[in-house]
Parts: sequence; structure tokens; C-alpha cells
Amino acid sequence: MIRKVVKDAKEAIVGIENAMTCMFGGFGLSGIPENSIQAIRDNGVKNLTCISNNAGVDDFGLGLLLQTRQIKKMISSYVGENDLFEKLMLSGELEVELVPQGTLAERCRAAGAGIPAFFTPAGYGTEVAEGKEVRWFNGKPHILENAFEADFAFVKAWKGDEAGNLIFKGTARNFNPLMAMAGKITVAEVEELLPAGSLDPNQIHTPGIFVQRIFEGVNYEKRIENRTVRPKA
Amino acid sequence: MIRKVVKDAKEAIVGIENAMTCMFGGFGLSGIPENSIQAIRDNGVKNLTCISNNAGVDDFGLGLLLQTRQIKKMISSYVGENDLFEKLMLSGELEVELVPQGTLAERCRAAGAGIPAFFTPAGYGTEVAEGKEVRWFNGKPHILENAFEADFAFVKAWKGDEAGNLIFKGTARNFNPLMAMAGKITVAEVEELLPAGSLDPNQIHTPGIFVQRIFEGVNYEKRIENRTVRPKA
Amino acid sequence: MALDKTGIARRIAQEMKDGFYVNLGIGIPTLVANYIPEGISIEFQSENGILGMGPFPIEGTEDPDLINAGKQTITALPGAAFFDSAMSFGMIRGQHVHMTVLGAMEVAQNGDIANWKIPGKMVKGMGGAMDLVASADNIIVAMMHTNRAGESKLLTKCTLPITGVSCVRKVVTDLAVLDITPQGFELREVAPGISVEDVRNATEGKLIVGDNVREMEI
Amino acid sequence: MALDKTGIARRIAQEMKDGFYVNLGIGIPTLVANYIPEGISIEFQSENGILGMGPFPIEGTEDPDLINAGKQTITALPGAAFFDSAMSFGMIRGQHVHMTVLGAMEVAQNGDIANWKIPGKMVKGMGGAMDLVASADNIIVAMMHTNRAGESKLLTKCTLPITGVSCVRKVVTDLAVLDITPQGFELREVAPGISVEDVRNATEGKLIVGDNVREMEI
Repeated sequence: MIRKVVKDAKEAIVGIENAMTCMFGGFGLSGIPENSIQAIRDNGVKNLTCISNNAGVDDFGLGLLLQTRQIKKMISSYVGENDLFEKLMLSGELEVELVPQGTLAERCRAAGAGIPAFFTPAGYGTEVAEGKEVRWFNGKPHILENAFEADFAFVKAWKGDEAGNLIFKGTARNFNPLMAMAGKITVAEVEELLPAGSLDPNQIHTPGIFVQRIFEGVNYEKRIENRTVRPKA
Repeated sequence: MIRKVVKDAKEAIVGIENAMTCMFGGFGLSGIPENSIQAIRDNGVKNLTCISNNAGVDDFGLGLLLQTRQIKKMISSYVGENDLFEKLMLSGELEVELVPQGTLAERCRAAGAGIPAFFTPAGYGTEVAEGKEVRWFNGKPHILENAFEADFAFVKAWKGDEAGNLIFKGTARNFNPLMAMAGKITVAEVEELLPAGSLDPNQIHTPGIFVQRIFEGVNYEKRIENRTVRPKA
Repeated sequence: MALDKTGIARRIAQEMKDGFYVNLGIGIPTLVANYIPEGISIEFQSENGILGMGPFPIEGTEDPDLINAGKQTITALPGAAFFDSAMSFGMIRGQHVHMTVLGAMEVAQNGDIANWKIPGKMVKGMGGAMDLVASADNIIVAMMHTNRAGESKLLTKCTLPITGVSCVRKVVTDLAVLDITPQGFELREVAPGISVEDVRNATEGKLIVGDNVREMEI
Repeated sequence: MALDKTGIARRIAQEMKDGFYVNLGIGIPTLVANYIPEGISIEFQSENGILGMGPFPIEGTEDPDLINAGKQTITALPGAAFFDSAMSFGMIRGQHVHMTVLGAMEVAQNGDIANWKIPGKMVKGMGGAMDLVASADNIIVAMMHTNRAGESKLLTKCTLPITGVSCVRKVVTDLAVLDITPQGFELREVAPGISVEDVRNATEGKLIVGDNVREMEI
């Protein structure tokens, strides 16, 4: 068994440096690496470029690293629901690159899978296509998109084992498996860390080869951003 | 629930025509759609282009469709272990296009995922690269590969449900989930067909959206190509 | 009388065909799920990673690990599947999703759509909208015919940064149902009590009115 | 005395480092798994879709759904994972697999390798070899130094259709261990009882012999 288990988030982020590029899994506040984000805030590392579908809310998720001005640039598909973000962006304190969500996902996967570039129809004819190569396939225009690069990828899983295998739950899966593939160092925090052999090898979402460090997270808040319910019958 | 269940392989292949392009899941003889192959042989449709990692053995798997001369062209990565195949190829009766295995897999996935083309390092500088665009990324040469197109994809799963969701077992998964994504009509045969709701939605390998027809197969032989064992202790 | 949002959703629901996989955007489109005609089977995809999306959860059963693309808590129906974002957009780009219903700020007569950015004012991002509109064959826009200032949202040309080119097929508004054709917005139906003239007055882009305009049945 | 296949496998096993994910080709490379040094942890990947591959099954427990890339029945170790072929080659192309050991028909002094085709004679296909050699940083070739006709397999230039360009880093044969360097095949070690002259006579390509050639310890 290749050793990957670390004690906690603090140990998991060792080696993070100013101006690095980091990926963060999650969609909205669902499936975000809460412990790793806290540890990065405590560490104080600065000028990060963060690749994440969203930017959290004012006081949770990546919003915490915006509060402390640790983020220089965000690469995201949707950054609403965050007033501080908007303020920092409009004042020029924060660089922002907006990427179509499917392209964001595919650029993460491509990075992990050794595909340096691919064609997609998304964004053709829009601001997103500016400066990008256009080519027609099957009578439809496509643009060329490049794989991302990331020094660290921080992901959150439901269950993990000591071999680094991960299983996600529900829609908290989202970008996590793709970013896990893409990080030079991938840090996985899990709600439950189990001995190797505890998980059915047929059910692994992220094989351990993609995960360099794994730990069992603590005090998960798992905040709900938009609670919608039906009344009890 | 969208209706997808058909009675048997005969009903599942309705609409197959001469000169169509068909994908077949499986690696060697593991995970091949045994029932569908039989039904295609019984149907007698001719001049098929078959995309499959391998070509079966003389009397099993796609070898059956070689016996009946129903295949005009094979697109595969490895075609050893089949004497008839070699004979037909050398005599010119069978066209063969050899594709690196990873490129084969990625071209199937790309077809299903709306990615018309991508760059890969595999095959650069070899016969495979002839006539293909070369581009350098990160100091390394890559070639441009296109997505496949397929009229039918035939895949074999371990368990499936009436919604078309599939779960594979062990290394019998191989190309099946990728080809399932790629077929205009995807036919899934499963060892066990269950009512919707029987499978854990976290464990689905192929979501039902990719599957147009599903049936419970019969009389699986699941032949082992290369039995290797340790003696009992 | 002009339709309300529910009316727009009801009318769009009539476009659903048996066996469709459908992606519904945030806002009016989300309401469409409530009005699927009897006897047809539809499955809803949400691009954050679920197929077989069900209604909102019963109070007290919300799961933070189970949300839709609007970040609302949801449920999963029997036969549902969860998947990652790359597979989700594989379904979308690969045209396995048959219909997409989206809101819009502007639609142009050639089918261009703008719904992601107001320069200097609102920059929330495109989310999955650019992938959706660039991919689906069947894009329906659900929106009010005019904005709060009373200006037409059906234009000769979009004034806002576009989300996609020549992609919208049909627009359903509070006033009318219109198809995007090579000639422009072709009026198909008017809301009950709305005249062709009302639609003409509210439409800045080129409006084509044939002989067979009928009143919506909702 | 020249090494046998087991000897070659034993020598290659010494190249493994703790924490390596390794892909072993068919033939001699497969044997390497049996000689991993004590105290280091290695995981084996097989490109047909398993990580954490274990030894052959005990007689009577073979599973047709559990094979390696050579189509041999295998077992899965605790902590194993199964995956599809696209993810498998994602691991390979994405350089998550640290070392690949392959057989070859020919290796050229610039690191070109030929191992998939003999025109007019053998056309079995490249399988995953082209993806493997184009991707891994660390490609070791395991082969006999000469072919059955006694001709060198370490050449100035490959005569057979190549599998990959300038990709081999190290060659371990029955006679020697050689690194591919910009200057050619640099001799590092000779098999016990084999002289530098023996290696030179069996090597058609450019052979570099430094001062520090030593005898293999296996």
C-alpha cells in the first residue's frame, strides 16, 4: 500500500506557496473541501489563482479566502451570491476569468488525462471565444480549449480509503473527481476514512492513483445555500 | 420512466442495416455483448464497420461475424489471437484500421461527449500519425484525433435497471461505458435487469440517458481466453 | 390577458414529448416540471450531476449533498443517477439531452441569446448556459416579452454580450409563442386576450405573422 | 553468463521506487511483479481497467470478469479499483503511472522503440503500447539483446515500424543494463560473466562505455 494518509488539513497543505494555482471541488457550497479551505486561510499563503466552479458565499467556502485577500485570480463559471466578490472584482483587486461550466469541467479532466487541448462548441461567437482557434466539425463551429494546470487540487469525498480511493455522495460529486485527476498534488478530505479493502473496487469514483494525500476531515458544516422544501403532507 | 426495455437481442437490434457502423464493448472476451453478437449473426446484416478493441477469437465474440463475412472493416487496437482474422486481412477481404488503445477509448468518449476532436501524444511519429495534424504542447508533440461515429453501440453490463442505468463488474467494464455514450442507438444487455429504484444512484457507471434499449441477456458463456492460476496452497 | 410565469411554464410543458430528457434553467423554466402532460414520460437532468431529479424534499429531509443547478435542495426519483460534471456536460454537448429551457435577457431574430452578463452592472457568469445553448438542438426560451422598463426583449440584434449564436428555436413569453425562422420571429400563438397588434408593439425584432396564428390553449 | 528472463525481471524490479504506480507489459515485464524489493510499496495498473492488481487466482477461483491486459485471469488486492478504458488511459497519458516496462522487437539509440508490427508478417496491433510509450516519463524495455537469428535488437535506427519516438529511457537485456543518452546506448552494467566486449559485439547501435561499468547484482 502506497502511504498517503496525513493527520489533518494542516499537514495536507504542506508545500503550498504564494502564487500557486489551486483547484477546489464543489458546486455552490455542496461538496467543497471545508477543512482544506480553513487550513489555507490559517496558513495565510497569498496571491493564489483558484479554479473553482463558484466562489463560495461571503462567509463560507472560498469566500473565506476572499475575506483575507489570499486570492489574486478566480477562474469560475458562476460567481453570483457573493457581495464581497463583486466588490473586489469591480475595484480591480480580484482578477476573474469566466469559463463555461462544461468547458471548466472538461479542462480539468483533460489536464488529468494528458489531453492538452480539445474542441468544444461552447462559447463560439461569444466573449469566451476571443483569441481562440475556431474550427468547423460536422457543420458546426467549435473552439479550441486548453487543459488547466494546477499545483494543488483540493477535493472532498464522502468515503475514502487508505489507498486514496474516493466515493462521493449525491450531487456533491460534481467537479471533485475531475479536479482530483488534475492536481500535481491532490489532497482529498473525506467524511469517513477507511482501511484499504473496505470499499468495493467496482464502486470507486476516483481511483487512488490520483490522490497524493488523504485525511478524515472534522466538523463538517455542509451548509445549504438555497433550502427549498415541500410542506409535510 | 422512459420506456427502454425490449424483450431480447432480436428486438434490440431492430433497425440495423447493411454498411452501418457498430461499436462493441469488451476487452478480449471479457465484457462482450454475447447476445447481441448472436442476434446480429442470425440477422445476417452485412458490410458492417465494427469498432471494438479486439476481434474475438475464431469461434467466439466478433469472430462469429468474421466467420459469416458480415464485417467489412474492423477498427481495433489489437487483433491477435484470431487466425481467421489474419487470413481475411492478408487476403484483403477485411479492411483493418489499427488505433492505439487509449486513443480508441478517448475517441469513443469524445463522440458521446460532443468533443469532435482532441490532441493526444499517442502515435506521434508512427504510422498512426500519417496525415494527421501535429501540434506541440508543453514541449511535446501531439496529434489531432477525431471522435468516432456509430449507428449502434452494443454493450454488456452486470446489472441494469429499467431506466437504462448500468453497473459493470471488474475489468469487464473496459470500453463498455464509453461506447454506451457514443452510439446513436445504444443497446445494453445485462446479466440482471432490475426495476428502477433497485440500484444505488451513487453507483451507476452509465446513466440511463445513454441507453436506448435494454434487455436481460441469456445463456452467458463468459469464456476465459487465458486462464492462469496458482495451485491451491 | 398576458400570461403569468405559471402560464408560460404551462405552455412550455406542452412542448415536451414522451421519452425526452430535459434540462430546465433557473427561474420560470424550473416551474415547467410541475405541468408535464399526463401520459408522457420525461426525465429531468440538472447539470450539476443528476438525472431523474424529483420535487423539492419534504421539510426536514433536506440533504446538503443533493441540490440542483440553482443550488436548491431536491430529491432523486427511482431510477436516478448521479455523476460528475464532465459526464454531465458530456450528456449536454453530446446532445443526449433533448430539450433545454432557459431564461433570457434578450433574444435576437436570428436566434442569438444573451443571458449572462450586463457589462458594468452584473457579472455573475455564464454557468452552464453557454454549453447548453451551443449543444442542444432544441432550445426554448421562457421569458417576459418586455423588460421592467417596458422595452422589448425580442430584438433585431442583441445589445448585451451573447451567450450563444443562432441557437434559440422557440420563444414563449407572457404574450406569445414564436418560432425562430430564417425570416425572423414567426408568430405562432398569442396569449388569451392578446392581439397580434399587442405582440407587434412589444417586439422590436422582425415579426412574421402568417395566416394561422392561434390562441394558446393552456 | 547471460541472464534468463527471470534474471531480467529481477534486475528491472530493482528500478522500482517506493510509491510507484507501475504498468507491466506482456511477457518478461509481467514477471517483474514477483521480485519487488522488500520494504517498498508499489501498485500495479493494468490498462484494461484495474489498479491494485494482485497475483493469479488460486485454481478454481478464476473470474472471467477479472483479467489483465494480457487477458490472463488475475486477482484484485485490498484497495484495488476498477475503471473504464478512458480513465485508464487518462492515468497513463496524464503521467500518473510512474513507470512502464515493455518488451520490444527493436530499440534505437535515440530511444525509438518498435514492438507492434512486422510488415507482411505479423500485424496484431499496438494495443496500448503507443499510448504507454508516448506518455510515461520512465519507460524501461525488457528484452533479449539479440533476436533468434542472433541479430542485435539495439540498433542505430529501427528497421520496423516504430511504436514511439525517443521514449525509451533504459534497456535491460540478458547481457546488460543500458541507459539511452543523447550520445547513444550508455552501458551501465553487464550480466555476471559477460564482458563489455560481449555487449559490444551484440549491439549494432552506438555503444558508450564509461569507466564505471559494473556487474549487475541480482
